[in-house]
Amino acid sequence: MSSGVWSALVVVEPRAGIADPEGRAITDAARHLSLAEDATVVAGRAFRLRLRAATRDEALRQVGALAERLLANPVIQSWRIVELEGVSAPEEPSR
Amino acid sequence: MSSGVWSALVVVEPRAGIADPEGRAITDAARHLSLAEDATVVAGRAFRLRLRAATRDEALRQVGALAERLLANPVIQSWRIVELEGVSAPEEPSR
Amino acid sequence: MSIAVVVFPGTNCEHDVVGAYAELGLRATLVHHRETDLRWAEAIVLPGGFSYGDYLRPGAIARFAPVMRAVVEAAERGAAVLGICNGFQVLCEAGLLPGALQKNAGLRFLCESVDVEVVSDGSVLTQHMQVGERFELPINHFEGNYTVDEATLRLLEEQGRVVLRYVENPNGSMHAIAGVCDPTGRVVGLMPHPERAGGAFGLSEPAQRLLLGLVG
Amino acid sequence: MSIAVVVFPGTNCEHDVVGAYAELGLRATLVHHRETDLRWAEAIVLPGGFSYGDYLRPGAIARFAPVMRAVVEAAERGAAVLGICNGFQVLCEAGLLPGALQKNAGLRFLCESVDVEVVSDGSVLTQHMQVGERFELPINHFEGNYTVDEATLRLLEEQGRVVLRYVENPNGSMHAIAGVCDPTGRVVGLMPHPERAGGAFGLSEPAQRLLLGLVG
Repeated sequence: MSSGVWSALVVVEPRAGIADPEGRAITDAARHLSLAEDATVVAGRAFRLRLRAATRDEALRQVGALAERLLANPVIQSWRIVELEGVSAPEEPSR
Repeated sequence: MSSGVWSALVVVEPRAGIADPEGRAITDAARHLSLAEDATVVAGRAFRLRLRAATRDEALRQVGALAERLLANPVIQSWRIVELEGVSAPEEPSR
Repeated sequence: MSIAVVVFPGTNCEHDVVGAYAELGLRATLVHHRETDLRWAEAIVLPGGFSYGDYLRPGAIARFAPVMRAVVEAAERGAAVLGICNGFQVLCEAGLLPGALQKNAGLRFLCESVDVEVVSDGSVLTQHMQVGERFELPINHFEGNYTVDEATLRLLEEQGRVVLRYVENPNGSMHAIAGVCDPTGRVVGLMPHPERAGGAFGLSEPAQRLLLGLVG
Repeated sequence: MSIAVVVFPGTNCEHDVVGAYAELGLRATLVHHRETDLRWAEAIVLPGGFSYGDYLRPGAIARFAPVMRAVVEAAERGAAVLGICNGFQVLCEAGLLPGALQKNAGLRFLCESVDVEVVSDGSVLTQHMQVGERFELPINHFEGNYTVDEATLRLLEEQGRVVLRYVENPNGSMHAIAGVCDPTGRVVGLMPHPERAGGAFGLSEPAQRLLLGLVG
């Protein structure tokens, strides 16, 4: 099956209502810095995925499955796909 | 000064050439799952910022300063602004 | 009685568990995370530590280790399963127990002795305990803040599946929960470390009863 | 000799440092992270722990604590400054030392004793040591993998600013670096814990010389 290479950016954030002590600590530090007016920070994770898939839909399905089962814990976190793009060079040898 | 509220998403990733043991561990786990074809994962951080700024340029400047001085360690990490949007309701009372 | 103690890369409390059972006259066997057969085990302990360096989330990667399929099978046939600290996190990530262990409220890695109270004697772990009984157990964690959706929390309380509660909440856990069990009472997760309770003169008496509960 | 030991929220080795200096007949004073005046201090220690719960990156938030401005001023006027473990991470984040401490290569939180070798006697810490001397020090960290750009690495080696090296690299640090200093040799970062070296009979002799180096 001919399939292209896709690059996706998945962002995982604490669900609304779930405490975010790390974000609060970063917010406090940001205020000490006086670099931004009243900035608040929510701390999450970002994952850059590269994978093979025949179509954009198939790539979306694979990224979604990984996000749901591995990258995020749905009890406390939500996830979304921020970027998904086809990467050229489907013929490149696998490393 | 009248200023609007801005929401930004900053992604911090390990610099090219810097070891990413967490990404490698997640990549291994993803392969065990057989959910994605040959997926590789790079692990980074995502930060959702809300701040006040009069203009888009000023918001960009504030977000960039926070990213450079606090959110990322330039020795081992790079950062970029993935999203920046004006949030409505500049009149909302600050919490 | 055959007791298996599962060792993931980064697990570091396995010898404490083996030692504690040895003190109780029982032999526990270390089992590698690549092991796929646990049919011989009547009780399984997932000990504390930093499995897989706590990458991603504590327990998130360990739950995909080959041995976890055997742990799930063992739980299905009624073996007793106890996850301690990082092992509790693994059981939650694996879906054998509900909820998640978040970072502690406040800024501290907690390493101290705390008072806990027995809430239910309906689990294998607490079957020899009295409801309301209080005693000390050590805690040693950064992610021990038990979090679950409101509906499940209500269910846990109604079904008597909250096993132990902190007397003074050290980490922000909902309802000060220190341990929960599955609907059968045979799969238990516990944030404190009974295998480390006591001192130079051996395991404390309540910790002995807890650990003996697992084996009947 | 006035020694200040800085305590951030989450610092947990401050009493080991105070105790170690007490054993050497010296009094060290705990200083709160909100303190702004360190003009009285001739030597300052940033001890290990999990400052601010290691949120963001270890040391990343601690460096914005009010006391850090006083530490920078003290370094500028020539006070001796030693960061141990998490304190080393803080000094790097604050820009007083080059580089960064990444997660250990491999999957483990490291908690063991390792052999180190003195590479330079040009720092306050190692001024009483012999170059090439080897001895044991305990390590206890998850982020101890010293990383720096190639140009700076070359500079550190050429200027004799690598103070200690691991004999066997436990964590993936570039050039097996266990400790570095600034160009003056008066600001030193060290991943191992000299204040915990030794046993029931007290600090080991090399650890004593290291800690005494800081005070002249």
